[in-house]
Amino acid sequence: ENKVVAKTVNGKVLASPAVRRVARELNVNIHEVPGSGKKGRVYKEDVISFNNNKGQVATSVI
Amino acid sequence: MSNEIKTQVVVLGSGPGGYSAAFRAADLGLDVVLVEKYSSLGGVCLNVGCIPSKALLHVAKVIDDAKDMAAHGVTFGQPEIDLEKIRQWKDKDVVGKLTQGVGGMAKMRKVKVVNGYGKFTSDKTIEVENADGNTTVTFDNAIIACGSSVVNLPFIPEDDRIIDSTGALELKDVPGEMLVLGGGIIGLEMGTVYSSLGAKVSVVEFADQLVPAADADVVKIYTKYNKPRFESIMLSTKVVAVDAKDDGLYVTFEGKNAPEGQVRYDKILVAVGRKPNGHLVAADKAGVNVDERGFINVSKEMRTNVPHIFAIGDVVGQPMLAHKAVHEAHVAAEVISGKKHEFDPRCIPSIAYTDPEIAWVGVTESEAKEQGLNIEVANFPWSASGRAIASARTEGKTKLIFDKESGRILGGAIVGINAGEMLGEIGLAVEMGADGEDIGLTIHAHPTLNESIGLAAEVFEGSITDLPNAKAVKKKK
Amino acid sequence: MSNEIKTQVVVLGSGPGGYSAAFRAADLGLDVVLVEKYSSLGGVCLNVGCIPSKALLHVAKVIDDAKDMAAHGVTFGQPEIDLEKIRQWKDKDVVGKLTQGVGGMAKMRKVKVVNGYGKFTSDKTIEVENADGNTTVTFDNAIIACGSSVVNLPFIPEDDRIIDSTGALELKDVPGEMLVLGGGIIGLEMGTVYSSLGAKVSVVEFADQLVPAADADVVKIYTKYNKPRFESIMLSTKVVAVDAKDDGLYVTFEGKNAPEGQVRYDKILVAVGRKPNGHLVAADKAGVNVDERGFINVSKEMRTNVPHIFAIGDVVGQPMLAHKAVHEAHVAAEVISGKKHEFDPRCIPSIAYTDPEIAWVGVTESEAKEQGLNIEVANFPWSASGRAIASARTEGKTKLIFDKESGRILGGAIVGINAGEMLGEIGLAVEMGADGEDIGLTIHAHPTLNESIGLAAEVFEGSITDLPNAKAVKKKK
Ligand SMILES: Cc1cc2nc3c(=O)[nH]c(=O)nc-3n(C[C@H](O)[C@H](O)[C@H](O)COP(=O)(O)OP(=O)(O)OC[C@H]3O[C@@H](n4cnc5c(N)ncnc54)[C@H](O)[C@@H]3O)c2cc1C
Ligand SMILES: Cc1cc2nc3c(=O)[nH]c(=O)nc-3n(C[C@H](O)[C@H](O)[C@H](O)COP(=O)(O)OP(=O)(O)OC[C@H]3O[C@@H](n4cnc5c(N)ncnc54)[C@H](O)[C@@H]3O)c2cc1C
Repeated sequence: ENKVVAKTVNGKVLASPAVRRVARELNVNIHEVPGSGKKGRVYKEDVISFNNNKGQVATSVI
Repeated sequence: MSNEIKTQVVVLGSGPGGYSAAFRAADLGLDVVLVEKYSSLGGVCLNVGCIPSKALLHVAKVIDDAKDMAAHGVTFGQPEIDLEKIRQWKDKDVVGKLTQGVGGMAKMRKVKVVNGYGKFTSDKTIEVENADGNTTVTFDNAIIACGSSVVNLPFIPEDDRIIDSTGALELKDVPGEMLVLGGGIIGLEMGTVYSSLGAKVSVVEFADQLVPAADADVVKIYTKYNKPRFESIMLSTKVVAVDAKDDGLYVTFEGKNAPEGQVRYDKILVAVGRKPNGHLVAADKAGVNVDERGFINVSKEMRTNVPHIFAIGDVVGQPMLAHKAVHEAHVAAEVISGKKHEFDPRCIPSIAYTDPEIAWVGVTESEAKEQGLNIEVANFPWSASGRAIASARTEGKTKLIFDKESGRILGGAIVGINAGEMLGEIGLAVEMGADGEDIGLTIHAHPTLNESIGLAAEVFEGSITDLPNAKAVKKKK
Repeated sequence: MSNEIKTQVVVLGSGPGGYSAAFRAADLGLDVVLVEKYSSLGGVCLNVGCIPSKALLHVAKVIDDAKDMAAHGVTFGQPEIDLEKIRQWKDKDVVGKLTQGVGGMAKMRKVKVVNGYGKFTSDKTIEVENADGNTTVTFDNAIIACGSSVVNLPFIPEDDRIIDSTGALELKDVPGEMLVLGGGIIGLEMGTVYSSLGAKVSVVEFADQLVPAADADVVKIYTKYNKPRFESIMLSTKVVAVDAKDDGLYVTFEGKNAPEGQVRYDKILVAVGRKPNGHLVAADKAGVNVDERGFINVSKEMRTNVPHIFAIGDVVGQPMLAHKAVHEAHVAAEVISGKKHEFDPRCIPSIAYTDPEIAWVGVTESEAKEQGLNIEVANFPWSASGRAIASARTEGKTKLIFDKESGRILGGAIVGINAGEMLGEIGLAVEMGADGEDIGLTIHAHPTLNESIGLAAEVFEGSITDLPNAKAVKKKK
């Protein structure tokens, strides 16, 4: 339970469950994705475009 | 007779965790075997947990509401209570309907149900014992969903008059004097049922408040409202001995609010917690680690230390709640099917379906303090809620907890009638990372109890007009 | 005697719109005068609308629940109904408490209340007529919150036995045979109250369904469940004449389900809608445009065509609902105080507090069709909800409407007990632009009714395990 709570508080990423899931599916570390929304909110499109550019930026994630 | 089955996925236990995992796996195209020792599917939750308790609580609520209405012009006579009929309704129309539904859906999904007690014999096989013969299930992947059992206290004698939650749900009779040992959710829910049905119920709790996991200010409202319901609420007190005599159960207490000498009860409900069943499935034969208490440790993918063996539900840890089990179940099944998925919620809701209900989700105030978080708490007291007033139930309150700096909501708690139904919004808000303003600017219908969530957010934002506004601009003149 | 007051903001009308605007403006540091013709603040909503209706509906609900419980083992005798006591509770403990609360908060906030009927005399002055003398209020800004009134039908005679919602809320007696003219929210709410109290109630509605604004499939569930409640529900039918005789009101119907000849009733409730009060404040003297029907057109900042005069609430348009008025009120007050703010919600919830409740927010299915939106509808029937089954109320359903392409939620509707309390989550989801997955992955507590929202989202996502899953992978073999 503590793990869950700590995530809420320490996770600086502002992203909804669906966005977090897309990041997982794409092997994207969501903490690295710059958010385009208010207060840095990360949207699906942010994750997807980060992933599309990833090939050039970083080779291995995980 | 001995059978052999090969399957892609075997699920051990058919509780909310088990059947959800089995169904999700089947829907993802996998062959699934579901092992369950009882003929009725659904586990603790459907058979002797969530569901029958809520059926009895519904009965209790109607009895209480009818009684309360006398003060407002509608007087019912003392109701005639037909325990047999209540039991039948609970067992057939409620539990029976749901467990049959699960059984029917298993068939529909071609999930093969194997009845009997299952134990690992290797990391690829489970042996299911059944009076009609054993079945060996050879699997590619296993999901352990064996749940939890009631904790018994060693110093309490065996006696028909001493029951656990399962015994309480059987509703054999309504005792005269009843002691509920444990002031957590299950104890209070059952205490509510029996007191509404006419028993004189006392509650003893070792901690210094009821429902220790919830915030003190929230629980205090419950406790105050329920003073008349209970004969006594003994906090910071424990039972040290029970003497079972012919004419009653004589209980000795110790602690801050312990009564002197022995106190006689007709029935005792022991509701001091549940322990995981990890030790009962021969997990060692599969190489799966089980800790001392019986919990099986898992990753966010719900994998045990053996990568093709997963575990979910009560057996993997707190909170032991059906909805946690279901979401973990989906993750396990999806991961097995090859999807990337993790159990990674920001919050898991808890509800005591008492009267009033106590419901909370996300960070509590006391957790926030422990963790040194910089929070701000916003309360909306139901004494200012039109709907609460129109329902003559103004004791409640809605409490939201915000991160002071970002304004983001971290959690919330509600005590009041229907509180549990309102957690969905707070949970979604926490998951979405909503601000106070997001919630406050969302138009909530008037007059509802759930508008108190919007109003509490307005208290935080300083835009509240349905209460005095502590953040109002101070006028100069 | 004539008084003169100068103020920064004058608010005309003290309904939910008016008092909220006045309080918000005061809290933002402005001098505020609130004009109200009645001595009791709170407008229609608190005095003769939302609040007293919900108090009576609470009474009705307890009576109905008690009756239903006989089938499950708890039998209450016929209740004794003391109308005088119900009225007193409603008037003093419910309405009185809230209106006094508003009065008290006006004092606390130093909002000056001027009692009397107010009319513009210029774009800078309002004249308030009162038996004790007139008051001239000179203002920098005005907020018109004069609300709406009941619509009367010209061909219906004046008669004590023909009442509107205000008359129905007075609860003078419980008639034998009662006709409710208009099957919208208010008509059905009052019809519910009177039928639960023992009247034989018939409903006549011109449209081909009750509550025409809601989706047909949702309303159908309500209508079916309520067949036994009503003597008859005459859809696609209208009243063309009422003949008030000594021994009863003789009504002639026309239309699809019109009974032959005249039908006799003891009482008729006319609930055919409300009209805005825009024509009653001499708005023309201030240069404010009022349309033919009495609505005042406003910008998103709630400004009328005269920039320093604002209007909010029922008088500015549909939906005529208290919570819309309150949010508009905050916008008007904040804009006057210099803040940038607009009334720009994505959705406004509606609730019929009937039994079951009918509740919806955001886009309805029929609106989506009209607008040619590419939507997908996901339903979760309450026959599969553990909590609904445990409450013996499985008729309900939860319906979510998603944008097919983006997966984003556009709206939702719930019919069932407590439906209204669950709209908060759907509203927040629409405002936050949540996906089906966001809602489905948010852990909802089990067993609640609100988990049906999460489950409906899972139906959409194809991850549902508590129902057969239409989106399951088709197995090969
Ligand atoms: C009185 C009571 C009220 C509750 N109310 C709520 C509530 O309102 N909300 C809520 O969320 N939670 C509630 N709970 C908790 C909830 O019941 C559990 O969290 C939930 O049932 C856990 O699900 P599970 O799938 O992990 O295991 P369980 O439901 O415990 O199911 C485990 C199943 O596995 C079977 N099994 C175990 N081992 C084997 C084996 N070796 N071979 C074959 N079969 C096996 C068992 O027979 C059982 O059917 C309540 C519990 C109780 C006791
Ligand atoms: C039976 C019934 C049930 C309802 N139930 C609900 C519900 O459950 N939920 C919901 O959201 N809505 C409900 N409504 C609608 C709701 O009452 C209105 O939407 C709401 O009251 C509108 O608020 P308002 O501030 O615009 O105006 P009103 O509440 O109409 O208030 C206007 C006030 O202005 C005063 N006034 C008007 N002109 C002048 C003047 N010239 N001088 C001085 N004073 C003046 C009036 O006396 C009145 O007090 C219900 C309505 C009715 C009739």
